[in-house]
Amino acid sequence: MLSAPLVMLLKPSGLARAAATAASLFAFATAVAMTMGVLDGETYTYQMGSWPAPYGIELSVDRFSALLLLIVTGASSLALLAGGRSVDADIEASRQPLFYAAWLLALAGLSGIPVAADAFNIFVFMEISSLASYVIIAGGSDRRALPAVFKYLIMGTIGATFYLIGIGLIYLMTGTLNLADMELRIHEVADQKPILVAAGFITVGLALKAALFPLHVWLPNSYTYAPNAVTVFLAACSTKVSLYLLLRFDFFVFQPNLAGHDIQFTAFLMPLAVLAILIASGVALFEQNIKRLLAYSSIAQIGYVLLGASFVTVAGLTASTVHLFNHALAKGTLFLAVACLATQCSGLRLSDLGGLAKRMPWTAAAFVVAGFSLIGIPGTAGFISKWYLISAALEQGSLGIALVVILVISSLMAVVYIWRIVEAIYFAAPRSDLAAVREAPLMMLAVTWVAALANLYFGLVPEVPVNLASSAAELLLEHMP
Amino acid sequence: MTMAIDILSWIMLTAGGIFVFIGGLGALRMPNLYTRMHAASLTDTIAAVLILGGIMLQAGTTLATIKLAAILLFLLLTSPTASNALASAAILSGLQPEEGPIKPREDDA
Amino acid sequence: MELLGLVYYWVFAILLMIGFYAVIAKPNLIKKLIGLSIFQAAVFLLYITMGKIDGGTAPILQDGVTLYSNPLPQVLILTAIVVGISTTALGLGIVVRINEEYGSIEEHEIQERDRQ
Amino acid sequence: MYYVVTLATLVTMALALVRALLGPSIYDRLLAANMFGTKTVLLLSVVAFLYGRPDFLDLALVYALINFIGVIAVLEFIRDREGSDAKKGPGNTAT
Amino acid sequence: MIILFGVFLLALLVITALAIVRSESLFAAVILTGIFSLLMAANFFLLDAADVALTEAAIGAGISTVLFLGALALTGEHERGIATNRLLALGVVSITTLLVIYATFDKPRLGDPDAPVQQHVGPWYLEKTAELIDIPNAVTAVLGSFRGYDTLGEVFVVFTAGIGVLFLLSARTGWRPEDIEGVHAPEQGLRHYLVPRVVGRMLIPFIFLFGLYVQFHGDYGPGGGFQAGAIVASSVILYALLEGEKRALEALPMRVLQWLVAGGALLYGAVGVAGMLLGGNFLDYSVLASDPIAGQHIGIILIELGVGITVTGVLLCVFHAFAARGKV
Repeated sequence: MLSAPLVMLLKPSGLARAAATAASLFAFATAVAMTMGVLDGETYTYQMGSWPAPYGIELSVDRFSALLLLIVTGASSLALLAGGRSVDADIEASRQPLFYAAWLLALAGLSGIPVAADAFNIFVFMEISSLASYVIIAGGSDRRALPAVFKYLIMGTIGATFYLIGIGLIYLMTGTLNLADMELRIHEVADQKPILVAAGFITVGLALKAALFPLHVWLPNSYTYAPNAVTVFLAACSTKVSLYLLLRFDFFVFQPNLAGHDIQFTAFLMPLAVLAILIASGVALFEQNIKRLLAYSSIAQIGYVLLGASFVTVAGLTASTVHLFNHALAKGTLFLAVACLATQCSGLRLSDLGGLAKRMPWTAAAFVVAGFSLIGIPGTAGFISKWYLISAALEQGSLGIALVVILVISSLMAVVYIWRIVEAIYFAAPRSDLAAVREAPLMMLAVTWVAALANLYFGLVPEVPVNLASSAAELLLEHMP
Repeated sequence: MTMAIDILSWIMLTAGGIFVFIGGLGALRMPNLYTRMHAASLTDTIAAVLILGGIMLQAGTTLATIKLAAILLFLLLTSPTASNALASAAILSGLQPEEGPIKPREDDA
Repeated sequence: MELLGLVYYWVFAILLMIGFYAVIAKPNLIKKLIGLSIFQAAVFLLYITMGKIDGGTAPILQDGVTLYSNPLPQVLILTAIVVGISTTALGLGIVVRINEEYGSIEEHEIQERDRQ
Repeated sequence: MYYVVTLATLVTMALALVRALLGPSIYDRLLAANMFGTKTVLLLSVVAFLYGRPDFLDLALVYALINFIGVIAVLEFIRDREGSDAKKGPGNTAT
Repeated sequence: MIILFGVFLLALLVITALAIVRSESLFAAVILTGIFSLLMAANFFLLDAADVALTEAAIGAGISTVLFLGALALTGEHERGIATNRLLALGVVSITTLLVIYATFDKPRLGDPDAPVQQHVGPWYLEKTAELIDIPNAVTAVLGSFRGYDTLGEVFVVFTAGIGVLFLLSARTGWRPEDIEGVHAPEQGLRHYLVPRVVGRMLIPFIFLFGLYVQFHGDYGPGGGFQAGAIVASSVILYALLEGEKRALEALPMRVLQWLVAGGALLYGAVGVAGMLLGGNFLDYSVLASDPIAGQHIGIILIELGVGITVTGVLLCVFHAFAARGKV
């Protein structure tokens, strides 16, 4: 019964911000309630139309999906609470109802994916969320948003279609679409070619959606030119949901059944993850626009998550799930702070921001806190996940040590690129044209600080996400033979 | 009686098939737009009448016959209309029908 | 006959290839969308093909017929077709806006105009 | 006997397709497309009987309808474009 | 024999697709896309998928051609650039294709009754449709009831697209959806084509009726909300083409269309919630009436209606948005 409210959310019909925010908060509350329940070891299932599972469509919420729901609804609520002013700046009032309707649809799509237990249903919700994301990204006032969105649309559709091909091939061999049922039935045909190819298609398709390293080209521009509030929302959760699906498919459906799949999985993903971390951090080092800088940093962080997953151990998976959560938090806060900056300044290049800290001390401070979390300074949430990641890497023996070195290098790179922003904001000579700039609106600031404090809170008291993540990791690995 | 209807319907179907084929050939081989249109639209109409009529005879008096009649009516209305609109659009755009003996053009070789 | 049964799958692969090629290689945005719809149509063909059964007939129940093709893939594809047209419509909307802002629907021209 | 008709229709469809590919003018392509549509309608009606499921004739009806709308839409488009071409100068309709 | 016909159609399909990609005139490509869709639909029909063929014809060949043309009218019709990164494309594409072809060798042959697809869930639907829902069209039953949630999702995909196009095309110029009415020059439509106008006027009510027939006959024959939505929308589009945007919008103003878009989706959701309120699960129609089968009937008819309304609304909104954009 609990997932039904999420579904009902799907019904925006030309409503304004208040309704959107209320709906989003309601979903967040539901997600929190479900997380509490899930932490007690329950798994919620709900059968649409009362038809039994392999025939009807089933929804289910377990520990892994609860975490995702928390991220998605939380990010949306924060962004909506904070984003009012920022959206006003980007979009004329007459178009706002349409914008918020699309926003809610994106939220519904993104939260519909983790709760779905049916492969095709996931496709449908994936399309809802992506179409809605295209719309809200295109809301940006910069004309470069449009080609960026078009590229995203093309790549996103290819990704989704690949996924559809994969599902089709599996269905061809097993005759079922329900994930749990698929896991059982795939066993008999696991060694046949279509299944292998299907695994390939699904992995590549979802990797495309998740902006995994060589397939990330759509991401930086989309994030950069989207309206600021949208960036907060999507940066925190859209790629995360695809990552979730990737892990879920690989561990639930393929790992238990395909011989040697774990080795292939590691061999395929680990180098990509390492490359993603290094190259994307490297690009971020030289980037001038801070939104784009943070977008590249997101690509690197996706690399971290996959690196953890590619160990195929409980520790590694715990690390990646915790990192999913913490990165969403840190990146959400950073983009919130950027949104605050954007309400007051004309441009978002580093040179536009000289000496802003004097004018907007609170925003700047929140930015620094979140930046620390991204780097992984002890006491912040980012530290916890990096710590787990490093200890998981160390379990891997000599290879692990090399990986730790890479992690350290990339953290140093993160120090550098965050420092560049901090330097610009705090130490650069104040620009004369910024003299009139004042602090961001109170509401935005308050929300930004809630998020920043959450970074600190989860850094000092990490039990909740870690428990959730480690039990999610155990859940994933339970399916291993 | 059924025998006669059967034979009649087969004849209609076969004739329809032949007309369809001739129309296709004409649309492909005729030298310019208007002659091609002539071939296509005339045979379209007669072939539709023959084939659908043939099937109708086979179907007897059922719901299917009514539907077939509806399709036929529809085709008879739309097909010539489309051709007419097409031709008038072509003329308006300045594509004049050629007069006199027609020389084959290169693209039809 | 054995191989004939696989022809459908091959055609699926070829269409997939054609559509995919158009999406990647063609610089014209509308052409990309057309390619995308061919690409998706190929997948539809895959699904429908797998639902077919020898001697079966369309899954609309009728007295005296016992063998029907599988309705499920058809349902999925109905959904997928509608999803496809939605994507196309949205894509076209974006293309029209791009054309308004940039005066072009060619990828490289758009990139050039952004550099200016 | 249905087979003969089906075969003839299929071959004609192929011929129409060739015409659509060759062009040379838009109107030729349009003519071919229209012809193609009508042939599809005939094909479907015949195949429906071949399958013994005459209730599928609805489909043929839809095809006829869609075909008509398609042709009209294209004509409207051409007219529109020529309207805008007239301002710019003589239009070149051959493609 | 039929399979040979199918293979023949497939060959035509491939030729058309190649021609589409090669053709330099986008306009020709769009016409060919229409042909491609018709061929595809004919193929679906041969493969026993009547409902899908109907949808592909109505949506693929009809609506999407119209939309592409609408977009072309606003942009250019010639492709100027040459293909870029052709080698990369060929590489990626060939790898994908080889993978797919590699996968085919273990696939069950076409129409094999022992294939896993035919074993597990499929037959269950066929049996239970007669028993639990009691309508002849199994596709409608699965679509509407067994997998009703998917269909709900799909309605929202359409809904999103509608919102998206309206949102995008309302940018900048200060144009609002409600403004379309005012911006038209009076001489619209195919004025100088007398014959199509007369015939078209005769046909429009008929098409409209036929759309309704497809809508409500969907339980018994091929058809249902999507197809009906597309057909009804195309009848209005035909009206707009023949009589001009302005007249069409007078008959069905944009505001009404927006209500249709939202209303259809809401109707669908409301049916689901009604099921919940009456003690069942979301989208459980059995509780809508005292007799579960009657409840299923009511539920399916209502949700199909919701689907039809939304699809009509969205397609028309999108069409008008494109058509009006050119005239501003």
